[in-house]
Amino acid sequence: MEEIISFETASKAIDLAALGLLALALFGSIVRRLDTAILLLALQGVMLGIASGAAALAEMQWRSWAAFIVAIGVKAIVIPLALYFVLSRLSITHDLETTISTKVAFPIAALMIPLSYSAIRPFTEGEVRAFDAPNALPAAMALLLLGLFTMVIRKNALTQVIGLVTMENGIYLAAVAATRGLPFTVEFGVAVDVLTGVGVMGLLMHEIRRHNPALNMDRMKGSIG
Amino acid sequence: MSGLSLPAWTMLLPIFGYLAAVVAAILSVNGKNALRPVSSLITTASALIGVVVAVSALLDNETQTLRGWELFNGIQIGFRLDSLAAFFLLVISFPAIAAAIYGIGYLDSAHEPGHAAAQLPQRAGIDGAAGAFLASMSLLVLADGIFGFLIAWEAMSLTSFFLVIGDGANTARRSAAYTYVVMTHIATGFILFAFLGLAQHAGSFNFTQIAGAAGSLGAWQRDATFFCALLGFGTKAGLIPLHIWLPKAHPAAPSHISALMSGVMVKTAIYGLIRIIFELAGPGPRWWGTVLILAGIVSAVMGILYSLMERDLKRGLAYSTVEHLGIITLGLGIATLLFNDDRPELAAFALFAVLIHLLNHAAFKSLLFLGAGAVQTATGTRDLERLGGLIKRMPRTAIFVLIGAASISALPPLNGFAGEWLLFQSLLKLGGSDDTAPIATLAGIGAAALALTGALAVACFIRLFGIGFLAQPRTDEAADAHEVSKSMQFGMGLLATCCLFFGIGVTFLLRLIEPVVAQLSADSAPPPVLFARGVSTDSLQGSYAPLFVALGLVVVGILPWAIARGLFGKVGRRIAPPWVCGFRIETGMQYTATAFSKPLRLMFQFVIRPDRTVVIDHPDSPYFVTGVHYDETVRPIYERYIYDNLVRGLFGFSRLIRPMQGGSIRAYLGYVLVTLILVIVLAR
Amino acid sequence: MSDAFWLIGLILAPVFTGLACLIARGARACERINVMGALVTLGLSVAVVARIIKDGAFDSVRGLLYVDAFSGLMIASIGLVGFAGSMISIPFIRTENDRGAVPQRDRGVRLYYAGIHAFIATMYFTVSVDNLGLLWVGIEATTVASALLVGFSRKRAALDAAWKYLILCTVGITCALFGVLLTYFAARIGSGNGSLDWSSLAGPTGTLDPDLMRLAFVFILVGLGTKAGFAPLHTWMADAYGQAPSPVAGMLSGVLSSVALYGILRFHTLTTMATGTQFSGNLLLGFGLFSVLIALPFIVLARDLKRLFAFSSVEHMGLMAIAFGIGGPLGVTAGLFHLANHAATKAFLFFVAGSIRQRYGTRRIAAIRGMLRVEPVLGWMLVAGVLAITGTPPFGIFVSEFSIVSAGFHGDRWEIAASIVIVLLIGVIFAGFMRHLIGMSYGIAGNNPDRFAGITPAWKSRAGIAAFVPLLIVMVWFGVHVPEPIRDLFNEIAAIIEPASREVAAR
Amino acid sequence: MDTLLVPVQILLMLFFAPLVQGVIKTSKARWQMRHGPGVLQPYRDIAKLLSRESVQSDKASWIFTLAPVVYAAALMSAAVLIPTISERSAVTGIADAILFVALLALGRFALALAGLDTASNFGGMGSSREVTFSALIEPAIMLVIFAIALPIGSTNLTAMAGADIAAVAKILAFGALLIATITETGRVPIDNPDTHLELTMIHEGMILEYSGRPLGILHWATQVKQLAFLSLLAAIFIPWGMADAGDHSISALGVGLGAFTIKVVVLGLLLGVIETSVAKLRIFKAPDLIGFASVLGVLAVLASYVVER
Repeated sequence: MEEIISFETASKAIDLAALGLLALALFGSIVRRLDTAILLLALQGVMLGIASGAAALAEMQWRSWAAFIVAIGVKAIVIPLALYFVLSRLSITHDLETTISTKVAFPIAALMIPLSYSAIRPFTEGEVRAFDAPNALPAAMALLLLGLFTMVIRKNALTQVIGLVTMENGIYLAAVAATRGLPFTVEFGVAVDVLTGVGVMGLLMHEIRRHNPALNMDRMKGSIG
Repeated sequence: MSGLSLPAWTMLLPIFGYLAAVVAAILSVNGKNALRPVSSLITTASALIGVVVAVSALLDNETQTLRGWELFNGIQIGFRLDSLAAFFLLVISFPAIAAAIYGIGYLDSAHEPGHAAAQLPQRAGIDGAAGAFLASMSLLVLADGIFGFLIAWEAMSLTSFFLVIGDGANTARRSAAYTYVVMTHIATGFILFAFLGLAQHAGSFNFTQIAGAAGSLGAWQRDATFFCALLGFGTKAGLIPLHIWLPKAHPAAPSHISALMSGVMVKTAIYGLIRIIFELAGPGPRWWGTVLILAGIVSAVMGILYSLMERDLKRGLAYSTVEHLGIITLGLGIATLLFNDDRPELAAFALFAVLIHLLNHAAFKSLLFLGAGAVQTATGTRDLERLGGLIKRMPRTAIFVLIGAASISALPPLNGFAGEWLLFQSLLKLGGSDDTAPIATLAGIGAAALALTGALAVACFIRLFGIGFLAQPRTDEAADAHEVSKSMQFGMGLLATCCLFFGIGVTFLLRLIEPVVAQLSADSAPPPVLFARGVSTDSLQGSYAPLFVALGLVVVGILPWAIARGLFGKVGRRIAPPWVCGFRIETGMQYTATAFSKPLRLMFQFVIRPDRTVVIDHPDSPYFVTGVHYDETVRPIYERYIYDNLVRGLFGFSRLIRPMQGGSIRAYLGYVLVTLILVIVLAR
Repeated sequence: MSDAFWLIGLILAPVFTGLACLIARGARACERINVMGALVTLGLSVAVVARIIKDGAFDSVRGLLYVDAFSGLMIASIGLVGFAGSMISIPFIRTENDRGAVPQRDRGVRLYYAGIHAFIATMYFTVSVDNLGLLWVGIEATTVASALLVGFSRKRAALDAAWKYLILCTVGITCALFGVLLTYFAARIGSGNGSLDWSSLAGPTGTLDPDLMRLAFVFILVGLGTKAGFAPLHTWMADAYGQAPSPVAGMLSGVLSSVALYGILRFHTLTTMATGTQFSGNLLLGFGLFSVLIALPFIVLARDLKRLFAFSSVEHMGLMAIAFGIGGPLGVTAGLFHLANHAATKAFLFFVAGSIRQRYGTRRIAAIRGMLRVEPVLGWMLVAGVLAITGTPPFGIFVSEFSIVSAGFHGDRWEIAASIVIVLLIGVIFAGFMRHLIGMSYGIAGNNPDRFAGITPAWKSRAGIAAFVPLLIVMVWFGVHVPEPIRDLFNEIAAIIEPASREVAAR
Repeated sequence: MDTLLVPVQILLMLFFAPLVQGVIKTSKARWQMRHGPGVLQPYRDIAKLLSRESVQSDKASWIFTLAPVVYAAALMSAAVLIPTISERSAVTGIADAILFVALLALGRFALALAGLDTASNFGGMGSSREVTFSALIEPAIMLVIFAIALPIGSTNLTAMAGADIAAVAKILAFGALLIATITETGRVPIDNPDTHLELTMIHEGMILEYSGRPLGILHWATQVKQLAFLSLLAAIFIPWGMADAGDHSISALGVGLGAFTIKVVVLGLLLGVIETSVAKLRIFKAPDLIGFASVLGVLAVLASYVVER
């Protein structure tokens, strides 16, 4: 069938979604409360949904729709809910104890963005302009770094999963931005892996809680050296 | 002259023989007790074959090669038996005969815990390792190509490592073996550099091709190669200050192995140096020779000084090995300097000196270690201060050791002096090679150092023999010592005979090794004439005719007694206790080894820095002393100032890094993030 | 039967074995299935490798799978180590089970066997797919599969280790995925159509945008480098290898890290085709040197046997990276040879370590003393293994390290300097190893080592022998002689990894 | 005629040595305003000792018995090497200056072992000091030899006899060799030949246990050694009147003999003077003097090249 919106519009939408994601991730790396962080994660999912939705409308291929479903379904609903569920079961305060103060964390986190832009600019600007959504790739990279950064500064296992999912979102964004998308096998494999990965993490978390109820990663010191 | 002109494959016979010995040892682990000596006997036979192969190769003087197989990336395993290899095969093999035979009796009746070979497995271990050790050494000299060389080199180090550590029962041996294996391994690294540099230039790993390409080497390549080779082989040769493993490791091994390590193994380093300098990387600039000469001087003097300070029989001998390797290096330095000066005929002379001394050292150092082993077997101790009076209790051993001591002290007409005489002559040739003051002074200093070393060696071995074997036993162990078993006597006797014959018949040796020198100095090298009849005043060379000197000594020795007899007739001889100012003579009155070397210790304080500890114990009042303990130990300065700091540095660094692995997952994630960012930034 | 059959079978056989183990009744049955499955898998891998050696690369399942010489090498090592691993598992797990150390008794055993075979399957999958995206999928799959094995003994330390392993590797792998995407974009910019098929990318038609490829390689290197264990991304290794059951640790260290390296090298090739060898080569060289340097202090100060070996893995991954970084036919073949040697040797060592742990009831080096007296056979196996891993003849690693260094000497002055540095570092590492080895094998046996004398020694059971002997044979064999076809294989791979230098290794 | 030179030389050395000893003793006595026993006294002493039976330590072994033989053999053969009446060393082509040093070492080796063999503390002390000092002096001797031998490129004593090298070098070398002589012959200021104070004695310590014929032989050999050193000094530094190596006519040899006698007597007087005029050094001060000899030696080597002949 033929597309509902033009590629240009889709690109615009993806572009905006990318910026939105960027803002969310940046904010997410410094929020104080755990459930807020989860909420932000859900919003990221929504943003991805918008992006992939736009792509799907433009491409009108069933697997783009599949991508859209995954984004909305898994990233915006399932994972946040699962995390919230675990959180409610956890015997911990919903306050996040970050290790470094926000005053320090925020500038560092903010630095990731110009870094990403400077790294990818040559392909999104200038004569070899490969993409219609110039912000998509830089944003994706920034999400990657921000997610990692979140994992570094947060003690709790949940927040680490959140950071991880943020990174995944980055990838997802990049994948979506690749209009006329990746080979299906790849996308499929990626999806399966991510799901099983998160599943295994849940399993381990479940086990770990037996001796580390707060899932505090700093109580996880292995033997030194 | 021409030998048996054996086919090429025979060069591998000794190696296979040794390996057969290893197999025999392994089989005998749980075998019957009667099988004990089998392995040693096979080793003996293989060593004999080795001697035959080597001598015949030297006699018919042609290079034989065996193509092996390609291992990987052009690494070729091949074998070559040229004159140099043959000579070293000889140096390896003839002490091996003695050591193997000696080993039979020694292992039957070794005292020291850990060497006690009553239980078969351990003995099998020692025999097997010894076989592998000899095999690797023979392979080392036969290997044609750096890879075979390195494999043999490492195998040699490892097998000897296992022999040194034995059953590792006591800490001292463990640490000795550890120091040894680590130092030799790191040294191997430098040898690797030297070789790989050459191989890269030649585009081949084979000595033949490398030697072929040596001409086009760049100056700095030569120098780098030489430098690395000096560090690497210098460590194995025990040049000060790279030697610290040597006096630890050599004594720790069973004595017949110590004999092989000290008498033979260290020589492989000289082999490597000769190959590098004269075939693969040379000729180079002058400073090579100078450096070698100076290094040799330092090692020789310091080595013999430390040897003088030792109370432990075998440690003393090990230090004297340092000394002699220093002397050999000195000679090699002379040869190198002259070779690099493009004076092949003079270089040839120096090479003769080096090789002869090397051969002799193999004989008498092995002999002395076997002797030390015999003493240890008979008394259960190696501490000079606990010995004495052994000459009456183990007369044959005493004679053998005396011969060894006289040879190593370079006394005419024994073999030690022949080598030293040639060295002095080559120093003279060096001084004459160009009449500039520096070279002359170098020669003069070298001569002085050699003389000092010789004199100190005399002192050292007078001390060793005099305190250890003469006068009264100082302890009960020494008092009820007994002569050792026949096989041990045979081993020692064999080498003692070598010492005598190498001394008298040095001329024949010189003619035997003529092809070696010719191969190295690329010049038909007539062996130096030791003995010139009929003197024409224009060409008056220094000369030394061992046989005549020996005869002369006998005649002149008899003469005064004959005169006395003729003039005053026969006189009697009474046996009486010695006069000690009217006191009853006690063993405590005898001079101790420590006291004997005291004056020298005082005079050379500034280099050897002895630690003196005097403990005066008095029960209550300081005026009523019940006993005074005096001990003086020598802890080498370089250990104090170099090696300790190195080790400390390593561990400091490690402790510095260790917290990085703190166990905090967030830190780990942090590393990932930082690395990622860094690489991104760097990559742009 | 067609090649495709063998190949698919190779990947499916372990899967089915795993499933069979899962539903099997009782531990013994499990073991039997395990043996059969392992044998079948080994046979298939041999068949595939033989096919590759005989007549080159081939694909199947409509280009989904594609194996060339490089895959062949990996399949061979996975086959060897995987087989040995599943063999040694039998006595190992049996002992653990007897001691009640296996959670949920027989169920735990079933899960274990299912786990290792799934793990093996994922590794086979990774090295035999054509599409780089699927390659990524495979590597992530190995992580997921092995994470549970690492945490097998539900102890706290094990779980923590597993968690670290999972998180770090997933993070890394996510970065790698981004790298894959960038590669895809690079392909699109370079040649209009975006594809991730190796056969087309590396083919003559494949053109990639150099700048973007460069960035892509950075992410790939850091991402898969985490998995391969380059310092400073190696941090999970010590815990994971230390806590994983020794057979698993052996497989992780022996082949899994090499599989990750395999991934890196595929992209390395693409990058070199796009930007020339310098860029990615130097990165590899840098990471390699740093890894060897970082491994040193931990080896010197190691307290725990398996952690010691873990850090030695860091060192050896570093050496391989250096070899490939040096590049050229010599460097690459040397690196590949080292990869093979390391697989066999390190697996051997970990299996030995496992036996030691079961014998002494501890992994503390200080507590393991006088092995040559207490347990001579095992003791000599340890000695042999350590000597082999530290690069002493007559073992293969000596040859490969020698070749790496000599390759370095054929390079420019930086590479010469690098090889000099690594030789010295290796020397010091040897010193560290010997210190531990002498203590363990010769030291005076303290605190009653006979406490655990009762256990059935792994190295004496038939399965144990079946595990140790092949590894030992390979270790020694490659030390004295490398057969012609294998050398050709290496040269072929060298031509694949560095198309620039297609001529066979010089001399 | 040449082959006859060997026995002539041996007999000359053997029977001349006590005389020189006598000369030295007499000159000492005269310088000390004593009358002295006369120059022939050493002959009488030796004769007396040779005719006496000997007493041997019951702790000692055959080393003790053999030592005097080896000692005498070594030193007397060493004496044979030195050119005396002719510039030609009696055994040219068989032995050279280096062997001379080695033979001294051989003698020392034998005697020091004997000293240790007696199981009394004096012997050990003597040996210890003996080997110490000779270890220090041997480099000096070798340096002197090289100072002479390097320019002429030979260690053959015939060639070294009256070799023409730079005067400066000769003087320096002479100084070094003189000190060496004093040390090796155990004279003041290094050692005191006519005391048995345990604090000072070196040579006497080693032979303390000897008596009768062996002691006589030892004394004799020591005197031969002393003569050998004196004739070495003479041959190298004051070669006047020696018969040319070429012609050994009776006349030439006669002249040589005369010259030789005069030279050694003069040198003996010189030793006497030194022994009277300086005080004995503390035993651990002696090394400084001996070290000085080595320094002179090095300078001699340098001078023999730097300074014009």
